[in-house]
Amino acid sequence: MSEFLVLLLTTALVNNVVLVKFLGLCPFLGVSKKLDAAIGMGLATTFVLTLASAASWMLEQWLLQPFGLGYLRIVSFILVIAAAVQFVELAMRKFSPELHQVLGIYLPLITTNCAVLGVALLNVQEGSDFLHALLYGVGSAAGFTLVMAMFAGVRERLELATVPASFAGAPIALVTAGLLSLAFMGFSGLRLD
Amino acid sequence: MLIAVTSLTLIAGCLGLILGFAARRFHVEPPETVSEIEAMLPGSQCGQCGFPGCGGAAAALAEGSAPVTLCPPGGPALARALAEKLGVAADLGAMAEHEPTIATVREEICIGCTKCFKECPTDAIQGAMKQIHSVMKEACTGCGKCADICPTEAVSLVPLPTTLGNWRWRAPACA
Amino acid sequence: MTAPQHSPHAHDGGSVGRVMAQVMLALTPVTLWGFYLFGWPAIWMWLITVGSAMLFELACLRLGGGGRATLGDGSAALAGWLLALTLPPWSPWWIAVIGSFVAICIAKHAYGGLGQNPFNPAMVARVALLISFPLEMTQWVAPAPMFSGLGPDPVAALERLLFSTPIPDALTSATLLGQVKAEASRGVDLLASLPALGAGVSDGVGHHAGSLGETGSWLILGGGLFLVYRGVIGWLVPVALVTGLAVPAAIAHAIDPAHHLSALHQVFAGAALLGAVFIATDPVSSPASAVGKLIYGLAIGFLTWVIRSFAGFPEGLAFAVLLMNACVPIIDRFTRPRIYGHGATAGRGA
Amino acid sequence: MGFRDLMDEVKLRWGVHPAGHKALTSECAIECMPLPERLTLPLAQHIGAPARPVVTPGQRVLRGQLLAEAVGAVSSPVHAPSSGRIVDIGDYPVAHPSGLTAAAIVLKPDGLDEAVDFADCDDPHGLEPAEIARRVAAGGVVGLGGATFPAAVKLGLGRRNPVQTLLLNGGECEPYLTCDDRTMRERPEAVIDGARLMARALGAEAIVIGIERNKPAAMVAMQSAAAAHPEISVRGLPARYPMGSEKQLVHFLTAVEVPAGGLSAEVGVVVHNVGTAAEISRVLRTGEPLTHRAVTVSGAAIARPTNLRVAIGTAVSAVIAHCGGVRRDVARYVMGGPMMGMLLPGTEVPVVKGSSGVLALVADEAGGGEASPCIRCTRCAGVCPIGLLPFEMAARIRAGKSEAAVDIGLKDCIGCGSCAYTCPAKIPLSHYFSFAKGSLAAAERARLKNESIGKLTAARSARLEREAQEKAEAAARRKAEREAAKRDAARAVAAEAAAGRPQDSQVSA
Repeated sequence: MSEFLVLLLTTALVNNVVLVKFLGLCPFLGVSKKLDAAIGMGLATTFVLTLASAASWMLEQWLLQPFGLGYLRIVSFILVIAAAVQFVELAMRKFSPELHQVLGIYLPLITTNCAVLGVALLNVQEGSDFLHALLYGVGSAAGFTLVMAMFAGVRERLELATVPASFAGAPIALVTAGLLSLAFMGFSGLRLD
Repeated sequence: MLIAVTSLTLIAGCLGLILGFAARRFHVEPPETVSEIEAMLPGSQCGQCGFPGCGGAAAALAEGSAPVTLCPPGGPALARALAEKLGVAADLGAMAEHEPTIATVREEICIGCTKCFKECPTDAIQGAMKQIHSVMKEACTGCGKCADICPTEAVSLVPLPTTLGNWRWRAPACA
Repeated sequence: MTAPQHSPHAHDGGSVGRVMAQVMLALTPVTLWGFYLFGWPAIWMWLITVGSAMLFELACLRLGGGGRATLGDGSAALAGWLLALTLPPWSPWWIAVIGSFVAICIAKHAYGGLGQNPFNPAMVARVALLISFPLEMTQWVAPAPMFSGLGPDPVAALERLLFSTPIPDALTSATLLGQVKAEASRGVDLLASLPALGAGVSDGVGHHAGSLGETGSWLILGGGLFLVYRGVIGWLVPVALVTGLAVPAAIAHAIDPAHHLSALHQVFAGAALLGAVFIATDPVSSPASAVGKLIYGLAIGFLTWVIRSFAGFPEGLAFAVLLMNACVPIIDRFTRPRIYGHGATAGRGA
Repeated sequence: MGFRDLMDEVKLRWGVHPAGHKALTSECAIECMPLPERLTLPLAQHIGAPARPVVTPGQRVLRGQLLAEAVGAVSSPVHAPSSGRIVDIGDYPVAHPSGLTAAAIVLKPDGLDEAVDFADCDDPHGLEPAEIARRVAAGGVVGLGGATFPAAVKLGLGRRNPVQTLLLNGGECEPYLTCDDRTMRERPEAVIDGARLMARALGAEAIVIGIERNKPAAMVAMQSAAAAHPEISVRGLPARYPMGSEKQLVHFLTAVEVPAGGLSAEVGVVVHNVGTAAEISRVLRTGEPLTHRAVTVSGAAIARPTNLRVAIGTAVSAVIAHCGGVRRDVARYVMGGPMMGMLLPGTEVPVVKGSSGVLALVADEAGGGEASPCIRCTRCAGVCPIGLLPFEMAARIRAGKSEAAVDIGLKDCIGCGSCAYTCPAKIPLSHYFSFAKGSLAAAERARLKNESIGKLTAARSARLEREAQEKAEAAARRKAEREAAKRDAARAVAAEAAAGRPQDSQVSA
């Protein structure tokens, strides 16, 4: 039990997909202007990531490896991810039209979110078993959602600040992302065993 | 090769089935955006936005080819409401400058031709043939159609006079 | 015609400058104590940090159109002062200057200046320095009190500062937290290593190595009491921070004394108290509501303990502060005070 | 300070303790100020529709005569403070920071002070509740604490909501002002009598009089006057601003919160000012309408600060001149208290029914100064009696997001000014809120106008359609007539032809 908790925490904090591995920066910068949207994006990504980790693990173990189809890995993973994203989009339009509107183009772009594919591929690389793969996905997604929320909160506050013209907009967002990354370096070398 | 083709087809087919089912299960009617937007606009068909009437403006707004700040009579309030409705950011910079104006008739020049009276989209001008016309403040949108058509330039747009009723605090000096 | 003035036509007479001045007053004893302990190099380092911070502030204000003169209110000097207190006392001049640059130009003025920075400038600078110059930032010296003849004289000290001459081995030392981490990584547990480190930490007087302002624990507490008494800071954040640090430390120590320092050591060692009293209470980068402050303080304390105990760095306060700074907008959002007449108690007895 | 006071101080987590400056005038008995040369009586001295003049320029009027009548449900009449001649009815400067003018009746007193016949009443307690409210309305009584809400309208609230308690507000938490304090000390019986009359009109069983503890003499006076009436209790209030705000008073004295956007009557409480109570007693017993009021004239610049009973319409300059003029440079003239009062654009504006004070402040007292950036010290949040986050609201408003400020409670702001008073950065927080409320109100007006214009447009197009239709119908009718006529003609021709054909045939035959 504690092992799983440790895995979750280390993937979420120590090896944070965004701030340590620098994956998934597109939505990180794109959908972080509003806290609500960022949390929505985080949850959508969480869903896709979890689903994709599980599906890609099954695909890998039951199809690609037995038949020696390793060269189809990226194609088939993207296919699975794309389908999961499409499913989320359909569901979201039904159950939360506001969020659907707010996320806009970034929702289908989860398909090309390298964090999702990256986690799926890393799982294969690590040779994790199903539970670990799933937890890895959940942990990464939790880390993604966490920093999305933190970053969006700070950016919401920046909306009210009189940032100098030369820093306004994307520059100050990148500076903030850098400082956030600096803060997350505090977790480096974290060993919970 | 065959295995690869078959497996990918199989995967795609399964996912397609799932998505097809989901599309049906989660089906939603697309909202009637244009008519909803048209209902938000003043409806005076004044044409200040450059579109032929509010219907045209609504269609342009819905497809995103017109800015939400296009309606001067609606003012910043409408621009914000539209921005919220359409999910876009409203740049109210240009809008804030727009002071509300109303039409006034200079009685010494007015010849009572009733042209403005007929042109006014909101029936804000009262009068009759060969009589001096006057403007009802509450109904005038400041669209300027009357000023354009007046043969003697007796109608002009002036800023709404400040009274105790509509006076308000200006923004404090920024700190 | 000038715009009419709005009510109220009265003011309690307070000013931002006065707030800053009181914080500086509270910092004075512990700073003087640091000067005494670490001698002339520390004094020069402090002067350079504060001076360069003010120069950078001036430059930024000029660049920004020279508009509002926040130089006079002392906020830049205070940021520099706090930064100096968290640096190794014999740091070379360029550490001080780079630190001031990061604190003032990047952490503060890039965000629009006073009051708009989401992160505490001094902590941003410290973390940036620690990650960029790990060697210089862990170059601790043993106390070499003034007038004891151990430290260099003013001129030699200035020379050392400007030309970064290496510190004689006889004077180098390690902080308690650094030592513990180093020993632990060699597989020596605390029961064996701690007695060798001396007990100079937990008595709170501070005859031990550390950054300029972190050793005089009782003086920090005194300054904090003064600020609380004057209403400059609230008691909630410091108390919550110490609680958040001490409680898990005590539990862990009770379970496994070989690998976990006691709560007393955790609180009195390192920058915990300095952070609790002067850093975490920075109003700009901390939450607004009481509940928010409680969460903020507890979380900083807890994260400090986690990083100290499990992560690669011996001291985690600066990281913990930055992490929680980033959470402040979220905390603020979900801990807004209840508005009169709204919610369940409206219309009924409150 | 007793134990209970200490508990109150600890319990209340809001408010400020501004320097009171009450000693300047608290021992100055209310003296009658002689009539000035001219009286300027604005038609809108109350919240609601302005009164409509019923006199004409040149007409001679007597003291107490109706000059302008109430219009609509929420309005209040204006009466002549003395006999004299109406000089003019027109726009004159009024006490408002904008410096704008408003409609007013100008009366030149003739010094005879002849009065109309007042219908006095020996036993107003025998009157029906509705009759009490009617007479209060006819007497032109409005809330004298400064809110100027027509008193009678508030007395009618009992008909819609059951009101158990009448709260009498003797808080007078604004610095400088002592006219309520003096009224309670000099006319405690009138206050109690007025309170009992109001309670009768409201159907309230209990009367609670709240007095801040910095007015011990008023407390003693009111307690002894209330001793004979078991339904009245006199309660001490902690001296803290804004204790005299309705919402705070209700919560402190009854432990009930007034729902947001609602009236205190919804929770069975109605609040009136002590000065209003004294005035209502006088109006009902003598029949004389409200034409004078007690005003505190104070501030470090005033040569002889005191309390005056002033005829409504007297110019502020005359009031100050009566108090020996100013002896130092005046930074601001303020009407009302310093915390919520209005900056006066000049001194040639009249004292009105809501003027509780006339202050001439020197620069040291007035505060102000250059604002510096907010450091989020949250003092403003700590003193806000409503529990708002003023710094956050101001930041949103400054960034042009007034709607976002509404989301965090802008509409609940009572404008007490505690936040701006205590802000170390001297940010004009109250100003920000008034600005935002003003722009939101303007936006709302624009929206309403838009809606009504939409209706007008619809009406116009309906009219045009109808006209077009009528025209078309008329045209069709005409066409039909024409055609009918043509047909008739054709038929006639045809008939003629038919008739003639035989002839022709005959001819041809």
